[in-house]
Amino acid sequence: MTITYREALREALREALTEDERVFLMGEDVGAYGGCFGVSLGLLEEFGPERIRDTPLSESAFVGAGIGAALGGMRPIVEIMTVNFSLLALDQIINNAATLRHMSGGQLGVPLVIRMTTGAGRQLAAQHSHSLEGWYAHIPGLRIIAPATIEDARGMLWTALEDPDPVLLFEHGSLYNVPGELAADAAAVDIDRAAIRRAGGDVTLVGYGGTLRTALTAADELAADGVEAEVVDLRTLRPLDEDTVLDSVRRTHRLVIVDEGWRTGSLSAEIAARAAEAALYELDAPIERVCTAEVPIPYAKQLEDAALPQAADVVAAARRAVG
Amino acid sequence: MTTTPLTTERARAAVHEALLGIVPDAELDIVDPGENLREALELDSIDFLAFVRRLAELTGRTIDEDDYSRLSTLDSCIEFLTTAR
Amino acid sequence: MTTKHREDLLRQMIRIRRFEERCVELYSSTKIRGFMHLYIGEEAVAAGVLGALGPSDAVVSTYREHGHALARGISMEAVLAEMYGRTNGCSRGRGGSMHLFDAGRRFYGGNAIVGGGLPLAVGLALASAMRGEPVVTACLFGDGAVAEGEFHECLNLAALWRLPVLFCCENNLYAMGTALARAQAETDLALRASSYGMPSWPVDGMDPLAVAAATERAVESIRGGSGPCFLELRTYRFRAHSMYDAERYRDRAEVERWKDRDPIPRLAALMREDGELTDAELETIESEVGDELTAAIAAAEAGPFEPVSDLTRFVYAEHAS
Amino acid sequence: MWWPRPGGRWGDVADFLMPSLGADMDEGTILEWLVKPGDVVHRGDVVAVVDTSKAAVDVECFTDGTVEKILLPVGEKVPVGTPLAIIGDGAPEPPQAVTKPEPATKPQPLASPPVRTFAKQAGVDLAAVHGTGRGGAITRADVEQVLAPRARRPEPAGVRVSPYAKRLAGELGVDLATLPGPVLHARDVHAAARQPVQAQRPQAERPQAEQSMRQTIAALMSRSKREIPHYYLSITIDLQTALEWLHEYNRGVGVQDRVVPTALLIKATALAAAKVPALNGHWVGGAFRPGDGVRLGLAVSLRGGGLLVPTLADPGALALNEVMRTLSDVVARARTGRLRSSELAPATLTVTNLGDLGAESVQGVIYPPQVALVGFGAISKRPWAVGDLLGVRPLVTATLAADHRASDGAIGARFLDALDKLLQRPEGLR
Repeated sequence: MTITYREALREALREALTEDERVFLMGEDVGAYGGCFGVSLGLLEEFGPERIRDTPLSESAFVGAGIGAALGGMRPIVEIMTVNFSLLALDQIINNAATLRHMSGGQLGVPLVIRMTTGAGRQLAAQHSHSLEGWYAHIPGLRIIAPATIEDARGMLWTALEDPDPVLLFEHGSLYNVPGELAADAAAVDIDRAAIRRAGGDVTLVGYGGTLRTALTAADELAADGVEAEVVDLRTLRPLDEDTVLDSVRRTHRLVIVDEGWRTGSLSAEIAARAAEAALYELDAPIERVCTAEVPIPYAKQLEDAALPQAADVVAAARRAVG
Repeated sequence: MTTTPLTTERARAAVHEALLGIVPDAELDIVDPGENLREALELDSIDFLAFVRRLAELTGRTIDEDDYSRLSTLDSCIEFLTTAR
Repeated sequence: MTTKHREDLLRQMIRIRRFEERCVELYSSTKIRGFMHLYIGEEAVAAGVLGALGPSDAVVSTYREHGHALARGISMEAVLAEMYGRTNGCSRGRGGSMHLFDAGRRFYGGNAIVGGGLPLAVGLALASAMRGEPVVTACLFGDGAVAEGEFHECLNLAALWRLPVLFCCENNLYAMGTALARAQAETDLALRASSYGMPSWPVDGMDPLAVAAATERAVESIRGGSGPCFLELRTYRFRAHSMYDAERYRDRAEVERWKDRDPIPRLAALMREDGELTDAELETIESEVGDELTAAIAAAEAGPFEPVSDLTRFVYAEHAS
Repeated sequence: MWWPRPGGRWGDVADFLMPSLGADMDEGTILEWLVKPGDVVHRGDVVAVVDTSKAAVDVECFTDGTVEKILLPVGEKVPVGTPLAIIGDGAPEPPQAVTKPEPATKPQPLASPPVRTFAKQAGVDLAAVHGTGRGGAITRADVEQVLAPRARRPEPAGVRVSPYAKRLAGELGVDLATLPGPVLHARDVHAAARQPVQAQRPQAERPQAEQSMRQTIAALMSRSKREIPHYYLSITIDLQTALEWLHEYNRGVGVQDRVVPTALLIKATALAAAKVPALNGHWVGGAFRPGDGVRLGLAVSLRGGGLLVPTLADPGALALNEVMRTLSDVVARARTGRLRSSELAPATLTVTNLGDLGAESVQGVIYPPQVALVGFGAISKRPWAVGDLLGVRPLVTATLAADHRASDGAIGARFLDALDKLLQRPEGLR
């Protein structure tokens, strides 16, 4: 059946709410409004205000309350409207969710899922276009996942809810309307491994979330020139599935990383560093990175496009690598 | 299909062109016209097949596998091409 | 209030006081490291509030929590070994003085970010409310937290959702070195809490009997489903913010004035007056506390260190083992 | 604070030590003593003011007693734990044990600070360097002398080599110094390893790089013969059926689609390799690593001598006409030096076909890290027993050279048998 990324997420929420009475959804405008991006539309009517909780604009309080409720035996799903607003809850996510297990010597766990929208590309300007998932991926104690496909949008939530540790799920804003095929029996998927979305022997393109599409588009263009690109979808940003990426590099000997985060101190930097640490003698060309320009995301379309990684940039980087 | 036999000059030109397509720097002027081409120019079976293809294209002649033995030297090639079928 | 109850409060305060006095010594000799925030002077709050809670209630505390932990029933050994960084510490030596935890006693830390514990308390209360359990979550924090956004977000959310939270603000008049009046336009904290639509009242935090009575009343109301309550416990710390400081921010005479209201001699005197305590009985309490402390120090000293090979444990859940 | 003094009277006398007054305090300075010898002190009394570099802090003692001696004067900075005063019961101080002087440390070798820095950066222990300078001082040249033998052979000046290319060069025995820059990639190394000599042009005109390719192949083949215990097995295969079938096949297609017998041999070899995977792969790090699919290296002889070994990706999976098309294409491009990077990928098994040069059989040298090489001699008509009669048949001798570390003779025999069977049923190779 064909459904959109948004509908896949909603189906995942609906299943979780139906299957596990400990699960509830809480966040700004998730109920009466139907979710800022329409993901939770209709769930209030179906599950009621106890389990679909509209919160005040108090990110720190409701994210922290999610942590507390998880400590108290619930399985909360907290929606933060966008990653930008998650900065108001950074204290709770990093000082509490990520640390409680360790600080307590393993006594406590925080089985919490925090969903949020990330990414640019919709002319939302500098305060609504960040890709800060790489920041969160810096933090031990968190698990960071980024569904890029319909199947993952449908299947990752359940696995995340089963995880005994806090999971941050990043939904790229440009994906909500993307339609795709979903098997009728689609079920939970693993959140441990990266996936090879396209096989090829000449160059490895690494992307995730919103940049997977960029990488795949670039791979199509490269194929027309006889360059076969292998496209790796990271899926889980922490812990990184280094093996899948490096195995691919061992086959292709060339690595191009596509990251919507800024280059400096980014996830792309991390992957490049790991390739250099563990697979230097497999590299037949310098690692290429295609990242967002080092600028707050501007509003005007042509400027925003120029700031973000485009398929053409990826093609050019891959060509440089292939030589 | 029958084709008009070629003149000797045209046949020689076609053989030379076909061979130079395979061995660009071959010095055909110093190849003995009676010497085995495959040995003189070190043509393997794949090269030879390529030569046959080019020759067929250039002259419009159908060349069967059974004809290969008639294409062993420069002279025999020309004779083959200038002989009506 | 029964004699037994008063004696329990007195004994609890003495335990906390003597424990921390030894901590000073152990810190000076580098047995205890890191930051250590002493509670001396504020014992009436720990004894009164924690003593009024039941075992299924939850507690969220701050980094000045030795007293809270001891009053919650965590052993001296477990607290001290934690400060020694040993595996018999209540957080296996991974938390230290500021991060004492005991899941079994529903003691959720040990939060060293001012105001950071309030959202946890709201969430714990949300869980118990959704699960229909008659449980109160007590959240202890200082006057400094009132300046944090999380304080206001959480009081609002708890009141909005009528959650069973007991907010206990230990107002010791200083956020580290910043006097309340230098940080807050309105220094009546109970008044400010009441603006969120919850019952709020100030309590003499130097009087364990008053603290106990106020807490019992609040807990009863919360357990009855009326939503959160707020207690402003007006108290004072006799020692520096963290181990030692030059105390340039307050007058020594002020400290001396508050010491006159020291809750331990105050309650002891009251009990003597009422014929509930003899010198011999007090001596017995002191001696029992001394023995408990001596044993705790020995156990902490003897506690094993976590092997460095286990460094990265407890970052994520440990599956199959 | 109180601390029993080593050698002192336990319980009676203790050192008052510089206390730890905060997490970031490592040392402190006495600003003021609030007591003097002879003063009686009690637990909790403030006895001194200490500067922690952050603030002046009153410090207390933790027991009762009499100050016997102040050990540290005001103004001196000492580490936490240093004795500051002796506090006891007022009795005279016991005689102090004479402390032994610290054992003399090993004399430092004489060297100037820049030389020390240089040696440190270069990881050279000066103690191990012989000084030739004034008074036996170690000079920079002395350090360089130690370093010289350690230095690796320099890479060609101005040429950048990818790490992977560098690794491959080591594995394949290619001397990078012989390859032209400015940037060397894996494909250049593969090409060098497979392109020993291009004999088309007269020797004298050959560029330096090409001459050295002879050296390269020499190194690779020497390594192979040095490291690989080769064993050889041969089989003579009757190609009558195959060639008759091929003749019929070619009759049915245009000249553009004709297939030469080599294509049949290649496809059969690839299929046989898939059936006997122990010969298809690499010997790496002391173990056999089976190939991920069959990638067949094809030794292409160059006119006038020389050799290129382009890689065909899994010819066993292609239709025969596809194999032929690929073969024609690759051979043509190999001879014009236009191979693609995918055709220079490492092969898992190599085929050499010297039949066109008339040789009857080929006992080849394995390309490391591969573990086998299949050589086909000329297809020629020879006497052959057919039933109980003697016939004349087109025969080919296939010889397997295999690495005895990775396989045994029985495996090799199985491979040749599989090859024969495949060629007896040519319609299966279509």
